[in-house]
Amino acid sequence: MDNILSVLIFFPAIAGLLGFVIDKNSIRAYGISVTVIEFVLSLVLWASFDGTSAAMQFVELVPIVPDFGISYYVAVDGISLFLVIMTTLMTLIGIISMSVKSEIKNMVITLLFLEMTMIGVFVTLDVIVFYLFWELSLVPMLYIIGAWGGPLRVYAAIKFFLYTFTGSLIMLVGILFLAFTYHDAMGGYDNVGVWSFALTDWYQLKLDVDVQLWLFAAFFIGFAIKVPMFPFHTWLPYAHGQAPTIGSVILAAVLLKMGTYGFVRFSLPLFPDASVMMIVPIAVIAIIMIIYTAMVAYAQEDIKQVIAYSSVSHMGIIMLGAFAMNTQGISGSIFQMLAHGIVSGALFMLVGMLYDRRHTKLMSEFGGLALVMPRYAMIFGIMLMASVGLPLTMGFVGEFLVLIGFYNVSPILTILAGTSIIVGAVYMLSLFKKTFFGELTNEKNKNLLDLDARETFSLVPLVLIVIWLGVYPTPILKPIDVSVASMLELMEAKATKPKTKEFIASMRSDNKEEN
Amino acid sequence: MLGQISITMQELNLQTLIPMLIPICGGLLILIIDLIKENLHKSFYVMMTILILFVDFGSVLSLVVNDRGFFDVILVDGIAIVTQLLILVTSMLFIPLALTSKRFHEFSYPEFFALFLFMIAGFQFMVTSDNLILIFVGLETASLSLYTLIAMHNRSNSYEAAVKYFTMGAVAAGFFAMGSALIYATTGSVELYAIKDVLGERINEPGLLFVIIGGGILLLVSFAFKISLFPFHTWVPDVYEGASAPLAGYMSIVPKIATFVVALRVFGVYIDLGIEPIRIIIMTLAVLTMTLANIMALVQEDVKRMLAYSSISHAGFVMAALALGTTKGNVGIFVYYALFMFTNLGAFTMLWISRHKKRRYSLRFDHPYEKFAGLIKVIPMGAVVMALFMLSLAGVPPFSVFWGKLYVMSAAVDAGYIWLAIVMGLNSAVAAYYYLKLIVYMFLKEPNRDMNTVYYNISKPLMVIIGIAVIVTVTSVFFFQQLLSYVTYMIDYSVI
Amino acid sequence: MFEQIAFYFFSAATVVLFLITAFSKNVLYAMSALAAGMVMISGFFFLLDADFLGAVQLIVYVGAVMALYAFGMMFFDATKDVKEKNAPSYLVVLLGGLSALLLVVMFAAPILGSNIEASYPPIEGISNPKSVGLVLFTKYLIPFEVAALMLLVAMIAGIILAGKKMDISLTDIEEDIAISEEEEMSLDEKDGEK
Amino acid sequence: MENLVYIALFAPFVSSLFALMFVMVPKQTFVGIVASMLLFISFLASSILAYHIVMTNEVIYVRMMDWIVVGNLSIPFGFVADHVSVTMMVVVSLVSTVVHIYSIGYMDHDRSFNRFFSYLSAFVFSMMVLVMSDNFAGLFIGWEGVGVCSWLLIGFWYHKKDVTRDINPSISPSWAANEAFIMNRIADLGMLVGIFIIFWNTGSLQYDVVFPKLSEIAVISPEILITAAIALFIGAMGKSAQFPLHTWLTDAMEGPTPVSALIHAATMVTAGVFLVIRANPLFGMEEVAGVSYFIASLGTFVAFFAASMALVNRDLKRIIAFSTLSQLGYMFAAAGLGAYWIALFHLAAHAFFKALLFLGAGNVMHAMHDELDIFKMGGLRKKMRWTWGYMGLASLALAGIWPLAGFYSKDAIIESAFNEGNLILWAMLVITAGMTAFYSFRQVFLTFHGDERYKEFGIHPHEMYKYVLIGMSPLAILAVVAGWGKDWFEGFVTNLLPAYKMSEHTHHLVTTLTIIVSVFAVSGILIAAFKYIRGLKRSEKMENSFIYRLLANQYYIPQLYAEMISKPYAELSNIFWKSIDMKIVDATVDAIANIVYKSGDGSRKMQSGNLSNYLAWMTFGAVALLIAALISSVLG
Amino acid sequence: MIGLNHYLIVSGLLFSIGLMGVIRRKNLLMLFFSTEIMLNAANIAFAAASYFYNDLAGQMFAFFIVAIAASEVAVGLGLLILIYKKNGTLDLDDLATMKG
Repeated sequence: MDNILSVLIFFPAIAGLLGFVIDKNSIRAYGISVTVIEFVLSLVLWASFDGTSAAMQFVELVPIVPDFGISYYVAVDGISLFLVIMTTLMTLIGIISMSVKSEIKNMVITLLFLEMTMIGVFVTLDVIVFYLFWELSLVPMLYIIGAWGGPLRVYAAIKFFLYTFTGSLIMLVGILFLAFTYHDAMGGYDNVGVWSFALTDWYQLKLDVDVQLWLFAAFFIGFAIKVPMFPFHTWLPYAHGQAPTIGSVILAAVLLKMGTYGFVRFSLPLFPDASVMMIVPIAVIAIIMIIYTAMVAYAQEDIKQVIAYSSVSHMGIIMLGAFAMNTQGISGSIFQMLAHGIVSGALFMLVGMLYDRRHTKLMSEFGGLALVMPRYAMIFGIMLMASVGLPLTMGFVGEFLVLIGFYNVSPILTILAGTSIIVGAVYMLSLFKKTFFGELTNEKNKNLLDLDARETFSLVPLVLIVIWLGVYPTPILKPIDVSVASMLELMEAKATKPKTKEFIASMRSDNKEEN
Repeated sequence: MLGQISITMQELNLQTLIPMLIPICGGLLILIIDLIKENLHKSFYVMMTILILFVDFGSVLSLVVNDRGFFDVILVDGIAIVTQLLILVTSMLFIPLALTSKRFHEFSYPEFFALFLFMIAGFQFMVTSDNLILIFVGLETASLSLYTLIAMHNRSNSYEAAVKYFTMGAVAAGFFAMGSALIYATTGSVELYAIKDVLGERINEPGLLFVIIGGGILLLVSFAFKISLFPFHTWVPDVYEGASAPLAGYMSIVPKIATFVVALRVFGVYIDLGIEPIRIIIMTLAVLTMTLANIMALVQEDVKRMLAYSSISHAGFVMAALALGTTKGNVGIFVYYALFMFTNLGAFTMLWISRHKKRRYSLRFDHPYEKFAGLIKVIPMGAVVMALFMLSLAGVPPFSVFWGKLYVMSAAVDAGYIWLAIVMGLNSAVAAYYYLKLIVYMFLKEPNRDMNTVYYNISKPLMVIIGIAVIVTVTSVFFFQQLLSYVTYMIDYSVI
Repeated sequence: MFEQIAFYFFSAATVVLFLITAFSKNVLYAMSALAAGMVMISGFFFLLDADFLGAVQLIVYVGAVMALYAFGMMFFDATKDVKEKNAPSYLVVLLGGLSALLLVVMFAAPILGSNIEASYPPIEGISNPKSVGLVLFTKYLIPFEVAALMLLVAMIAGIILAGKKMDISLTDIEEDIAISEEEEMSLDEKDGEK
Repeated sequence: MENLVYIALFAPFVSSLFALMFVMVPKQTFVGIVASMLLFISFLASSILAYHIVMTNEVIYVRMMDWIVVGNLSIPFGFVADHVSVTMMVVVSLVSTVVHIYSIGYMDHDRSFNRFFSYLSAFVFSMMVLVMSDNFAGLFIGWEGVGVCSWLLIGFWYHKKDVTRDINPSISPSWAANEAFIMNRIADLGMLVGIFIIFWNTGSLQYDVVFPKLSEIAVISPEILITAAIALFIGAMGKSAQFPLHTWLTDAMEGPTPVSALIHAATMVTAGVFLVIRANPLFGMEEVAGVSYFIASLGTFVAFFAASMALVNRDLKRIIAFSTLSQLGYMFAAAGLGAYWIALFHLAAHAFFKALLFLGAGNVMHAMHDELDIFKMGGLRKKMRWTWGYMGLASLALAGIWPLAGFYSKDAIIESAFNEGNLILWAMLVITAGMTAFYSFRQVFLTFHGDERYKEFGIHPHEMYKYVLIGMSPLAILAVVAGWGKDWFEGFVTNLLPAYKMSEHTHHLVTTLTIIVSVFAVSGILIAAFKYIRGLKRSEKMENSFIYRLLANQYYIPQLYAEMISKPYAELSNIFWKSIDMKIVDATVDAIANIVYKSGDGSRKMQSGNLSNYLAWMTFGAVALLIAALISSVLG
Repeated sequence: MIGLNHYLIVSGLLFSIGLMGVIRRKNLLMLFFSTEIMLNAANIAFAAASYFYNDLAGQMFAFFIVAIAASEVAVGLGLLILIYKKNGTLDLDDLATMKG
C-alpha cells in the first residue's frame, strides 16, 4: 500500500512495454483492462486516503542524484489526488470510446505511456522529476496528434510541442535558480551547501520580493503556455482541431490541467508575495481569456474549434480561482479543473463520434440532428449544460466557488469574469442550435445512427459523474478544502511583505469566522 | 663541462606513460602483424584494437590521481583520467562499427587500425600534459591521423572533407604556434603551471594586457577551430558529411573533448587570474555558436548535416560551461560529454546502418530526411531507437543529454549567468524543431520503400553498439549520480 | 652593429620573399621564394644563437620540404602560371592588414619580462647543439618520441593516400559478388525463416 | 411533516424521471396520466402542509444534506415550508397538475408526448426547489433549473426552422429558447453577484441567518445593501421579464401552450416577484428604499408599457403574454411599494386566471390547427362554448371585475399606490387597468364573437376533449373565488411578511378608488365590445399610423437588440477570431518561428562549400577576436 | 640595439603575410606554402624569445614546429595527390560540392 503511487505511475508504462508483444486484435481489450486496473488502483488510493489531513500522503522518497538533490519523491494531497483519479478515469473512458482504426496498437501503447507521464506530473514533489514527466508528456501527445490527426496534423503537433517546450525550458531556468537559491540559503557556496529539488523543502524558503517576481515570471511562462493563457493560446485550436478524438480528450481533460495545477502547486506557495502582487494582471488576463475566447468560440464554424476555444475560456475561470487567495476560490479552481476535464473530455468525445459518422465537424453540415440522434443530443445537451455551469452539474460548483472566492478580491473583476455564464451560454447554445435544432435538411444526415452500445457505455459514466458531483461534491471538496487551507496558511507564513501577509490573512480570516 | 646527469626511474614515474604506450605499441603490433601475414579479415583487427583499448582502459584506471611524470611533462590529474576514459570508451564503441555488412574502403587497411590507435595516443598525450609543446605534438599526431582516416573512406566527398579539414587545421596550427610563441615571449615558459605564475605577476604591468589577452585569443582561435566554435566551425558540416557516419560521430566527441581539456587548462589560467575579457569573449563565441548553428541546422535537408550542426551547437553549450570557470561548470563539461557521447554516437550509427553505396533518394545527400519517411511502419524498433536519440539530443527528460543540459544550465545559474541559462534554454527549444523534424518524418509520414533500403548496412556488432547506446541513453537517470560524483571527485583533484 | 644590419637584411629579405610566395602567380617563383625565405629565416636562427635550429631549418625545409613540394609540383604539372580566381583583394588587404596591424601593436608592447627565470638555460661553455640535445633528450624526450610517432603517422598517411590501393574505391563499388561467407550464411538463415 | 416536504418536492422529480424512461419510445398516454397523478400527489402534500401551517403556524425546516462546503461557505440542500413558500407550493403544484392533465389532451398528437411530460415535470421540480429552498444558493439552483426547463420547453418543437422576423417575430422555437436562456443568464449574473455580496457580508446564504444580520450591516455600510438589492433585483428582472429584459417572454410563446400557461404565465415568470417577496427584509429596509421605489416605478412602467403593446397585437398567445408582462409589472409595483403580501396575493390569483386564459387559448389553437392570428378567427363561441366560458371568465378576472379574483388583488395594488401618495403611479396603474380590460376583451370578442372568419381558411374547429375541460375547472373556480379569501390570506401570510395597512386617508377613499378602477375596467370592456363584438373592421389608416406600427413592432425593441447587440456581437466575435486571434496573436507566434527559420536560411549562406571562404571566415574571426581583445584591454 | 620586439614584429608581419596568402590563394599547393610561412613566423618568435630569456624551451618548441610542418607537408601532399587524381585540378573553387 505504501508504494501505491509508484505502482500507479509505472503500471501503465510497464503495461505499455508489454503491449508491444500483444496481438493487434487484442490490443484494445488489453488497453481497456490495463486502464481499468489503473482506475481501480486510483480508487483504492482514494479509499485509503485520509481526507481530513492536509499532509502529503503515501510519501515515497528515494534519492536518485543525492549530490544534486534530485530524488524520486512522490506523494498526494487533496489537491493532486483527484487529478490523478480524473486522469485514470479519462484515459479509461478515452480508450473505451476510441474509434481509431489504423495502428491501434501504437495508439494504445502511446496512451499508456501518456498516462504514466500525466500521473507522474500530478504526484511528483521533486521538481526535476516533475519537470521530467512534464516534458515527457509532450512526446506521446506529439505522436498522437501527428500520427492520427487531420490534414494539418504535423504543423499542429510541432506547434504544440515547440510552444510548450519553449515555455518549460524557461521554467527550467527558474527551477534551477530556485534550487540555487535554496542551496545558497542552506549553506554557502560550491559543494558546501545542500542541494534539494524537493518541493516541500522549497516551501520552507523565504524569498525576496524581487526574486519572487522574476521566478514567478519564469514559472508563469512555462505554465501559462500549457494552460494556455491568452495570448499564448493559439497552439490549442490547432492541436484540438487536428488531433484525433482521443487526443483532444486527453489534451483538454488532463494536459491543460497540468498548467493550472502548476500554478497552484508551485507559483502560489513558492512565491506568495509575487502571486499576490500579480493577482490583478493575472485576473485581467483571465478575464480576457473568458470573454475574448468565448467570443472567438462563438465565431467558429467547426464544432470542435468551438469546444477548443471554450476550453481556453474555462481555463480562464480556473486561473481566476487559483489567484483568489482564499479557500473558496482555490478549491473551486481545483474542482473546476476536474469538472472541465470531464465535461470537455465528454464534449470532445461527442464531437468525435459525430466526426466518425460524417467525417466533418462543420456546423453548417448539420442541423436538426436531435431528430435522428436523440440519445446523442440528450447527452450532448447535458454536457453542454454542465459546460455553461448549470447548478447541480459539476460545472456549476467550480465556477460558483471560483467567482464567490474571487469576489472577495475584486467585485468588479468578478462581475466581468462572471460574464462567462452569459458568453458561455451564447456560444454553446448557438452551437447546439445550429447542430441539433432546426430542420434536418442535409440528406447525408438523415440516416445517421444514434449512439451505439460502446459509445453509450463510455459516455454514461461521465454523465453520471457530472451529475453526482454536481449534486454531492463534498467527498471531493472536503479533501481539497483541507489541503488548500493548509496551503494558504503556508503562504501567509512565508510571505515576506507585511502587506501580503495582511492580504492573505484578510482573505483567510473571512473563512475562519464560522469555523 | 657537462657533468653526469643522473635520473632515477622513480623520478621519471614511467607509470604515467603506460596508457599512451599501450596504443602506440598496439598500433605497431598491428603493423607488424600485417607485415607478417597479409589479408587478415578486418574483424581480427577490430577485435585486436578493442582488446588493446581495453588494456589501455585498465591502465588508465590504475593511474594515481594527481601525479606528474617524466620531468613533469606528463600531468595525470583527474581531468586527464576522466578524459582518457571518455576517449577510450568512445573509441571502443566506435571501432566495432567497422564490422558492417557492406565493405568500405578504409576498413580494408590494417593501417586504419594502427592509425586509429596512434590517434588515440595523440589525444591521450594532449590531455595528459600541461606542456604546450607536448600538447601541440600530440594534437598534430592525432589530427594527421584523423585527416588520413577521413580521406581513407575513399570517395570524392571524403577527399574534399579531408582537404578542408586539413587546410583549416594547418592554419589553426599556425595560430596555435603563434599563440604559444606570444605566451612564451611573455612568460618565458611553455608549461602552464609556470605560465600561470608568471602571468599572475605580470598581469598588472602597463601595456601588457593586450599581449596577454592576445596570446590567449590566438590559442582560442585554434581551439575554436577544433571545438568548432563560430566562426571557425565552417568545416564541420562538410567534413562530417564527407566522412563516414561513425567517424563523423566519433569526431563530434573525441577531438572535441580532448581540445576542451586543453582549453580548460589554458583558459583556466586566464579565468583564475581574473582576466574577464577572455571569459566574455568565450561566452560570446559560445552563445553565437549555439544559436547560429541551431538556426542553420533548422534548414538542413540532410540528417547527417543536421547532426553536424547540432553537434556544433552542443559544443557551444559546453563551451559556455567552460567560460563559467567554476568547478560545477567544469564538471558540467565532462558530464555533458559523457552523456552526449552515447546518444550522438548512437544517432550517427543509425545513419551508418542505413548508409547506401549509391544515393537513392537524393543526388546530393546520403541521408536526406525523405529516406527516413515512415520508418515506424517499416522497422518500428529502428524508428523508436532513432527517436529516442533525437529526443535525448533535444534535451527531453529523462534521456541522457537532458541531465547534461540540466547540469550545465544549473552551473550557469549558479555562476550568476542567468541570461546564459535562458539563452541555453531558448536554444534547446529551437533545436527541438530539427530533431522533431526527423521524428516527424519517421513517425508521421508515409513510407516509400522497403526494409532493405534502411537496414542495408546492418550487422550484429552494429546492433550491439546501438543497443548499448540506447540503454545508456534511456537509463542515464540511474547512473547520473555515480557519474556526477565520480567526475566531481576527479575534477576536485585537478590542478585548475 | 653587425647584428643590426643582419637583422634588417634578413627581415627585409624574408618579408619580400614571402610576399612573393603569397602573391606570385607563378608556382615556381612562389616556391623558390619560399625556399629562399626559409634560408633567410635560418639566418635569424643563427643570429639568435640557435645554431642547431638553424641547421635543422636548412635541412628540413630547404632539403626535405622543398624537395617534397618540388615533387608535388612536377606531379601536378604546375610549372606554368596558375590561373587563380583569387579572393577579392579588398578582403585580403583588409583582413591581412588588420591582422598585421594588430599583431604589430601587440608585439610592440614591452613584452620582455625583466625578472623571468629561464627554466632551461643553456649551460655555459657548451655549444648550442649540445645543450639542445641535453634538454631534448631529457625533458623533451617524450615530445621527441611523440614527434617520431607523428612522422610515422605522416609516413603511413603519405603512403596510403598516394598509394595505388586508393585508386579503386571499395566504398563506391557495389559488391554483390563479394559477400563473405558469414554474411551468406546469415542471408540463408533469413531465407529459411521466410 | 418532513416527509410531506419531500413528497411535495420529489413527486415531480419522480414524475420527470418516469417520463424520461419512455423518452425514446412513441407516445404512451399512461405516462401523462402517471405524471399528472404524481403532480397531484405533490399538490396534496403541499395542501396538507399548507393546512398544517395554517393550523399550527409552525414553519417546517428540512435539511436534506450538504451541498457545497468549502471554508466557511456551507450550502446545504435545505428546504423550508413557511407561509410564503407553502403558498407558492400550493399554487405551483395546483396549476401544474391542471396543466399536466390538460397536456394529455393537448399534446395528444405530438410524437414527443413522453418527452414533454418529462420536461414539464422537471420544470415543476425546479420550481419547487426554487420556492422551497431555505437559502439563496438553493433558490439559484431552482432559478437556473427553471431556466433550463424553460429553454427545453420553448424549444420543444426544435425541428422548426428559422424564418425571418416578418413571418414570425420569434424566428423559431429554438431561437426563442436560446434568447430566453441567454437573457435570463444576463440577469442571473446580477443574481449571482447579489449572492456573493450577501455571502461575504453575512457569512452565510441561509435566509434565517442572512436576514437578521442585515440591520448590522446597515449600520456599517448601507451601500452594500443597496448594491445587493440592485443585484438581486437585476436577477428578478430577467426571470420576470421586466424591461429591458422583456423581449424573451413574448418570443417564448413559441413553446407549446401548456408551457406558456405554466411557465410563462403562472409560475416561472413570477419567480422574480417571489425573490423580491422572499428577500423582503432586504428590500423593505429604510436604506434600500430607493431601490424599492425604483422597483415600483419600473413595475408600473412595465405594466403600462406591456399593456400598450397588447392593444394592437394580433397573436392570441402574444396578447396574453403581454398581459402577463403587464400583470408582473403590477406585482413589482406592489412589492416595490412594500405591499409584499399584496404582491403575493396577486401572484397567486394571477396564476389561476392567467393559466386558465392560456389553456383556453390552447384550446382555441388546438381547434384552429395552431392558427394564432385572432384576425383569422371569430365566432368560435358556437363551436367552443366551454372554452368561451373559461376564457371569458378569465378575462373578466384579469380585467378586475367584481367579484372575480383579479378585482381583489389588482385593486389592492392600485390602492396601495394611492396609499403611498404617488399619484403618478396610481394614475398609470388605473389607466393600465382600463387598457387591460380593453385588450382582454378585444381578444375575446375577436376570437369568439362576430363573423366566422376562419371558414375562409378551411378550418373546422372543434371543442377540446371533455376530460381536459373538466381538468381546467379548478382554475376556473379559483379564478372566481380566489379573491374572496383576501382578508384571510392577509392574515395568513403576514405572519411572515410585513403587514401592509392602508392609511386612514386611503381607507376613507377606498370605495371611491374602487369605483374609479372599475369604471376604467368596465369602460375598457365596453369599448372593446363596441369595436369588435360584431366582427372585425380593419382600418387601414389606423394600422399605418405611427403609433400603431410602433406598438405592433414592440417599440422596435427586438429589432434594436438585434441590430445593436446581436449583430455587433457576432461581428466583433468574427473580428476577434479572424483579425486578432489569427492575424495578430497567432501570426506573431508564427512570425517568430519564421524569423528564426529564415535567419537559418540566411546564415547558411556562409556555408558556401568553398574552402577559401571558410579560411576568410576563420581569419575574420581571428581578427575580430583580436579587435575585441584590444578594445577590452584598452578599456580594462 | 635590436630587441625582442623587433624580432616579434617581423614574426608578426610574416604571420600576416602567411594569413593573406591563406585567404588569397585558391590553388591548394600555394595555399600550403602560406601555411608554412605562418608556422615559420612563429618559429622566429620562439627563437627570439628563447634568445632573450636565455632559455632553451623556445628553441625546443621551434624544433617541434619544424617537425610538425614537415609531417603536415607529407600528409598534405598525399591529400593533394588524391584530389588531383580525382578532379584533375587543385583549384578550391572546384572543391565545393558540399555546402549549405
